[in-house]
Amino acid sequence: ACTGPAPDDANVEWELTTTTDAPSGDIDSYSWVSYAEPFSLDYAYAFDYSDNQVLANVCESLLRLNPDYTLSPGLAESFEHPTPETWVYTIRDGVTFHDGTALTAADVVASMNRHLDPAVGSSWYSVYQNVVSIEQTGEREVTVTEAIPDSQFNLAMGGSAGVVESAATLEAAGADYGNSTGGVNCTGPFSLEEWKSGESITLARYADYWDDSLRAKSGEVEFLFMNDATARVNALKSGEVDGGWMIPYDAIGQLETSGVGDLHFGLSTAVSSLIVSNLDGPLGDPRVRTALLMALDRQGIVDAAAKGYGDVTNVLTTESVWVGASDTALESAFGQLTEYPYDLEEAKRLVEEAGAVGEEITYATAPISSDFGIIAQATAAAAESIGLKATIETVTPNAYTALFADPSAREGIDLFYTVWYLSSPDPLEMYSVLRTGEFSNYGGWSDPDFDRIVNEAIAIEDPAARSEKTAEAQRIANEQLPWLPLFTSPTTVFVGERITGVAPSIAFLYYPWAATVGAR
Amino acid sequence: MTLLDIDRLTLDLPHGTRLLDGISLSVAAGETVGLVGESGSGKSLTARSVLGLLPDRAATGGSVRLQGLEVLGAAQRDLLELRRRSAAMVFQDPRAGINPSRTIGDHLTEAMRLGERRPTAEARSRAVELLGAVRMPRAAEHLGQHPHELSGGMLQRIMIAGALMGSPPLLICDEPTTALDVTTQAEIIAVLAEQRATRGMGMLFITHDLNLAASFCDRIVVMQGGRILEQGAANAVLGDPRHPYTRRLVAATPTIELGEPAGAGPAGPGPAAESEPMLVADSLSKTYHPKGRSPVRAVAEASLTIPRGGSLGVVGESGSGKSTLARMIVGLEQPDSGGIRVDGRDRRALARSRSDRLAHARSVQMVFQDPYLSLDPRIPAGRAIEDALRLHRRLSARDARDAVVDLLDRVGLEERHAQARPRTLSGGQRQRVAIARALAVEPDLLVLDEATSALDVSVQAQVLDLVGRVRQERGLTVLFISHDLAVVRRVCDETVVMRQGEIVERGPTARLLRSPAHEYTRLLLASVPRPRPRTSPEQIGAV
Amino acid sequence: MAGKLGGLLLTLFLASLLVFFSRFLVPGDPVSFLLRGRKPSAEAVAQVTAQYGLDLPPWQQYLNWVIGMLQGDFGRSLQYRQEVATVIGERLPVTLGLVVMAGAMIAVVGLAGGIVAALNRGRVADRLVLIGLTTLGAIPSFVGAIVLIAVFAVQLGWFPSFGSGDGGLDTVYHLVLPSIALAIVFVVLVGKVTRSSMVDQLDREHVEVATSRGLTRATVVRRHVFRNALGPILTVTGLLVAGLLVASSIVEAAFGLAGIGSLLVQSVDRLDFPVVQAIVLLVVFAFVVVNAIVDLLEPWVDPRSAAGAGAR
Amino acid sequence: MTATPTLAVEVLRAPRVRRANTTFVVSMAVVGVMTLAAILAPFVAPYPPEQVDLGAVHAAPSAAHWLGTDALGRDLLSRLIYGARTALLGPLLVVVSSTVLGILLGLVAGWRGGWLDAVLARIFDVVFAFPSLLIAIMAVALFGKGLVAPVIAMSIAYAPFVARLTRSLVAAERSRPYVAAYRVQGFGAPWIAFRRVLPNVTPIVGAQSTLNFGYVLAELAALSFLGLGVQAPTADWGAMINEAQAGLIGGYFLPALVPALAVVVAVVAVNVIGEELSDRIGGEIPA
Ligand SMILES: Nc1ncnc2c1ncn2[C@@H]1O[C@H](COP(=O)(O)OP(=O)(O)OP(=O)(O)O)[C@@H](O)[C@H]1O
Ligand SMILES: Nc1ncnc2c1ncn2[C@@H]1O[C@H](COP(=O)(O)OP(=O)(O)OP(=O)(O)O)[C@@H](O)[C@H]1O
Ligand SMILES: [Mg+2]
Ligand SMILES: [Mg+2]
Ligand code: NI
Repeated sequence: ACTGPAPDDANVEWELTTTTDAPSGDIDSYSWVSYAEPFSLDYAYAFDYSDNQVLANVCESLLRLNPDYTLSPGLAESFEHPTPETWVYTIRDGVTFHDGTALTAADVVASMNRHLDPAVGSSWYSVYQNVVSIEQTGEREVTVTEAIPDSQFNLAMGGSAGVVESAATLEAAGADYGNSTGGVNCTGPFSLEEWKSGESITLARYADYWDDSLRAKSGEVEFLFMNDATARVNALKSGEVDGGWMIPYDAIGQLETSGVGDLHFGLSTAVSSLIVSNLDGPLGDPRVRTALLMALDRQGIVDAAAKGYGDVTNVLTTESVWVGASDTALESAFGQLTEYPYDLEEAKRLVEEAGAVGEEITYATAPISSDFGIIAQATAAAAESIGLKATIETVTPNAYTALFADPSAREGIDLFYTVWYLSSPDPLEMYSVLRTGEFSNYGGWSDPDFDRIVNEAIAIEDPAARSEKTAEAQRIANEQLPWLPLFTSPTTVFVGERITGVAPSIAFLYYPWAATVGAR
Repeated sequence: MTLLDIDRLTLDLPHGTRLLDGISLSVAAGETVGLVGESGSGKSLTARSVLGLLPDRAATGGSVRLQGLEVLGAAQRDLLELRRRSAAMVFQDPRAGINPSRTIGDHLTEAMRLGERRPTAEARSRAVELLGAVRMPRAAEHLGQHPHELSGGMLQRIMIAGALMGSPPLLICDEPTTALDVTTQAEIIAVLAEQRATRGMGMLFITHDLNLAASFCDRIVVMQGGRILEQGAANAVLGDPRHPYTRRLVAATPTIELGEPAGAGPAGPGPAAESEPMLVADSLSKTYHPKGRSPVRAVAEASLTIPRGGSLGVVGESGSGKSTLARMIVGLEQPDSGGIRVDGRDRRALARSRSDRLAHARSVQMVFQDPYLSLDPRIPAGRAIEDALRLHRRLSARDARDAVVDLLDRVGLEERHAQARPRTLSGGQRQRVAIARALAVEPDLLVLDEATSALDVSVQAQVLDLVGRVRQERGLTVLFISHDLAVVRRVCDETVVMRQGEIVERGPTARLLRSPAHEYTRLLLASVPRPRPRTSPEQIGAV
Repeated sequence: MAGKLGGLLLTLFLASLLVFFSRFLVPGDPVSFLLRGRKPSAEAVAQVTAQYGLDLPPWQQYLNWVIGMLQGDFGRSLQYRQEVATVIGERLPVTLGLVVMAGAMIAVVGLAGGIVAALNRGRVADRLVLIGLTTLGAIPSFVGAIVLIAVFAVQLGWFPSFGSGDGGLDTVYHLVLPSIALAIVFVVLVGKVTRSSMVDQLDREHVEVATSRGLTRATVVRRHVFRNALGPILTVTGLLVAGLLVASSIVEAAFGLAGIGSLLVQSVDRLDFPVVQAIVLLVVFAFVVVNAIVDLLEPWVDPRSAAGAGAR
Repeated sequence: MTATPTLAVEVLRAPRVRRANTTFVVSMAVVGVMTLAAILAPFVAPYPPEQVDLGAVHAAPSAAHWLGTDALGRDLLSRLIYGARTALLGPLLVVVSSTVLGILLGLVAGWRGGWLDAVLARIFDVVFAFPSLLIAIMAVALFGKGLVAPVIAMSIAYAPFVARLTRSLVAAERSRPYVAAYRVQGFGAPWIAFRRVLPNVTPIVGAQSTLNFGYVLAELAALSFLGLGVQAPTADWGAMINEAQAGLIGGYFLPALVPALAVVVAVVAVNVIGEELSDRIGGEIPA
């Protein structure tokens, strides 16, 4: 019979780990599987799991984002904040690019200035939106001047926005920089060895790497790209590849018991939520938003879409990004929230009260992964169950991407799903997005109090003090539901029998995680 | 010793149809046995069984002995040996019988090279030798050619040469000349006769042409429906047929023997010289420009006149332009130059309007060669006639039906045939329907383009009688096209002879046959097989 | 021959028009993909549009495109920010390998099946082969791929489940399962054409003549039946090639192969027009070339066609 | 006697002496049942096809769910039954419209001949160079996903096949004496073409088109599988396989296997029928 294992309606168990066993020694090479090939390794376009998980090992930023989401010095051995508008970075000495040339302040200036160049069209432009100038102000000193105080700029220097590339290489490669022909020339523990288009990227240990603590424990890492989830899991199960991030939920149970390696759960900053993109429709009424969230059997969704590997949440951030927050802030941010329990009766009542019965909402989705489909259909079913009419509009993954970029693409769309992760260790990254008029405030939600609180917070230098303000913002969002939070789920990583040493954390997007992996 | 001895041969299909029923015949060395009978009577099946070429999963009974060896049930190996050494067959259609993708040389030599594993050079020299023997000029050059580059007559010589490669004591010829025209047929028969004489082969010769059988064979076997009706010496069987069927066959076979009165001769009102002729064709020419080949001059400066009620025969070998002439007259083809007048009206202008078209149709109608293809397969006979009727006359449904029945009756069919689809009708019946359909339009002139060539002799006789009768009743003017002089003789007052698009001779039919003026007419006449008492084989058919 | 060549070039030209101008019907803006869902500044949009020549009038874009292609410049991929020629060039070998291997399997299995069926016309073997081929032909490649992986890669572990290997024999080894998945659907076409073409020839009189001359059955089948039946088989093969190239998209996706098929589907989805246009044109070109070859072989298979006589 | 080539239509109406053909009968039954199921879906399906039950996700076959449920707890049997609608309707539309379009074009090309024939032949060649799946993918890019764009695209993609067959049949038919006979009788060309020649070629063309049904069914399913065809949550066999793929990793085979088998069985059945029909009709494609 072809019935498969019994449905996991019992809550599955998992445990977050921060690190895996230390490697017993070096290993010649190992392979790693990813769901997609990077389009480019140009840091200016590295904005996705597929490119960042490779790039993080090759190119380094001014600051380093650690697996616990703290920031520590990177290519800048220190930074100063002499005035609210300026950031001064002291560039580390003795660092060389993979071609052997030395890192200079000029390289830093050239790399950062690319984000401001319209011809480049950097994906990280928003980090630089307040930047007025980036200048070399000393032999090893670079000064960034901003138009207004911005605590977030420096926090972003641990990500791709802070990557430093050799100015000479940028010049030489021109338009081909970062693609499989032009390649990259950075300072990370690995250098780009080979790029077999569509199939694999091989990284090789960079022998002259400056930081001995992160010297690569393997001679080579081969990244293999497999779009097909089944193919990926099959490759892991058969031992054809040694590991991979972001295991499909459907396969977690199998891989845990497969005996060919270990599955680890780690820190995540991502929250799965529904973006309300049209406040002129029925969802403009907070009661209807509340009703919809209450009509969603979120635990059921976690079980169906994430196979139980997740927790229902009522806010849009995870505790992991509240680095440096005060205890009071944490208590206020997570302790006294409005819960939205599954309650159809109450939900129906709210919809009736709002007079929204029979109104229509349109939900956009795309065939990206199975959870997209499941959540789409569960949401539509929930909306129907409280008297709304729901239509699902399926678009291409590309058109789906356009929902996030192009207001005209969102016309007629009320709701869509996102897994929103934060790249810097500060919840403000999330809430600054929801201010009135912000590009990513897709529904045009507006709350003057919220705007004021967030703006105040951004200007605050001290993380603890800032976190208290941010907690206030989080509470407003929790009540107003500009987006409907669904659940958080952990970062997953699978390591095969041959290797160990990876730190399970979503920081794999920016931290040279592959360097710590060695023989088991 | 008899070469071939077939004894009570039966052949049944898997689901029980009996195709051959108790066939017994024998061929002695040096003897030629003719196998005659209507289409479908089992001639080919009998011949093929000699070589063990039986229909898939057919059951056989009786025996077939070739040089004393039993063919039925023989082991594959013995069968191959028999085919290589004891007997060979010449097939009806040489164009279908020679692989179009391979060269002539390949066709001739492959049995020797692959079957008997003889060296290529030896096989080639034998092939060249035999091509010479069947009177192919420049034999060696032909070896590299492909079948499509050669004429039907040449291909049949090649087929014969191929059959002779293994010097078989028995040669089976299955209608070897049916696909060819008269003059070529005569040449092929001559070749066969010569080979028979020089090699002393026994021969089983299949034909449906009694004249040919009579002229070529020592003995004749008459078949019908899978059975043998009678057999005996050629002269005896044809001169004094015993079986009624044979008698009918003999009677129906047209001959060009002189002295005999013309069958259905000119009957209607005699040619009226004073009134304008029904058809005047004035120096018609037509040249085709086929893609990728040189232009073909199908008809060149041909002029014809048929008086009202007259009948004109057009004869000539295949490709001489007869059909093209007919098609121009009925308007299926536009002449390059020249004029056509039917009943005093110019017929050359292209019919543009509906009334033009109908007027055209009423002046000339045509009956086509192939009864199987000239009727729309989906349309019942009555409906076909009715369509034609109602196109030209406003008729109520009832009147139309009556008219159809009347027409059917006139061509000797019954009312029940009105419902029949062409498939369920025999060839002769179909041709009657076609004639009835043509008559429905009440044309001034009827063109019959080889209207009987596709039919069996007995059926052909019926149709010819019908044409004669209609002429008589209606005073119809007829243009009769045929390659068969004997047939023309039965129908036509006057005849023209065509060759390569030109009219080479014209005159009253009787005179033409008696004293042909043009050498081509003489050749045509000489090519017609005539039964005559045999003296020695060499004489027969030699032109 | 010159006329035929002209016709094929005309086909290519018409196809290029179709391919190029169809994209102007597409709703959506390729630039929005280039800027990958991020907040673009107005200048950035303008700059990028100009970089890719998207601001020119359509006919001018077409001219640039055609002239570029004639010089071997296929434009730049929007998604990979790379020369299209490079992007395709890197993926073409895999697809070609796949198509060649699948083609070989189709030829072997299809021909064998067709021949066996034709020679046993009406018997059990014929029915079995026909039903077998029909069933195979009904298995969509995506289903075939899933099953093959599940059975031969995962369960039995005989073949790798992904990737194209390190070249040479290893690549052949890697491409075995994908080629089978790709071949499955097409085998039936070749099989059936072979069968009907052979059956048609078996009934021809020249076959009987050859038999009557004492040639063995095998010789007759080889030299007279099969050889003459090749025409339609070649024609179908010619039509197959383009189909194989496109169908490879499904198989490549399932086996994680980087070929131009999966690239095509992905590029369509991402509005990466330069790549889509180049691949479509490549497919058309392959079709044209293969059919030109089939045309060239025609006189060899059927000498009558050389003379321009109507073949029958 | 010269062998006379028999007309296709004659064979069609020839008495059938063949033995009862079990595969054919079974295929007819299968297609019949599927068609009935599609038409009567609301009455025979035990559940609404889109009814989500997160409490019964991936349920094994049971009395309540004969074939079990999928990743959203939807009843597989019901989805299979409803899925027959798009699965059969799409190919039907394609076959009908491509046949109509192809016959018209083929008739014009075959009847008129000359430059028109040459131009049409060139256009067909261009379309031939685009595999139908490619045209469908392009159409989806142009007009969006769903059933409409692929159906239109495939109708266009398949029409040349029909047209070419029709063209050669009509061209062969046009040179037959019976057509000349109609001309001589004074019938107009359009009447002969539409009233007489067309009915004579349609049976063969129709039988051949039936064979396209299977291909189109499989191709539309492939398109849905690629996520470009019928969209969720509509039950469609291809889309069902697509959705069920994720479950395969977890060992849930039924949700993918059931629609996959349905596709295979439907295609085989339709092909058997098509072949049998064209066999009976003697639909030999002229070279
Ligand atoms: N392979 C076969 N399978 C079934 N029936 C056959 C086969 N070959 C011949 N027949 C049938 O056997 C009968 C005799 O056929 P045959 O070919 O011997 O006739 P024939 O006298 O040679 O006629 P024709 O003058 O037309 O050549 C016909 O009714 C024919 O349909
Ligand atoms: N449509 C055509 N295109 C090219 N050539 C043609 C065409 N029709 C006839 N011909 C050629 O014109 C010549 C005369 O043909 P036609 O059919 O008139 O001869 P025929 O005397 O009727 O021969 P048969 O006795 O074989 O019927 C032949 O060489 C033939 O090949
Ligand atoms: Mg015969
Ligand atoms: Mg003629
Ligand atoms: Ni089972």
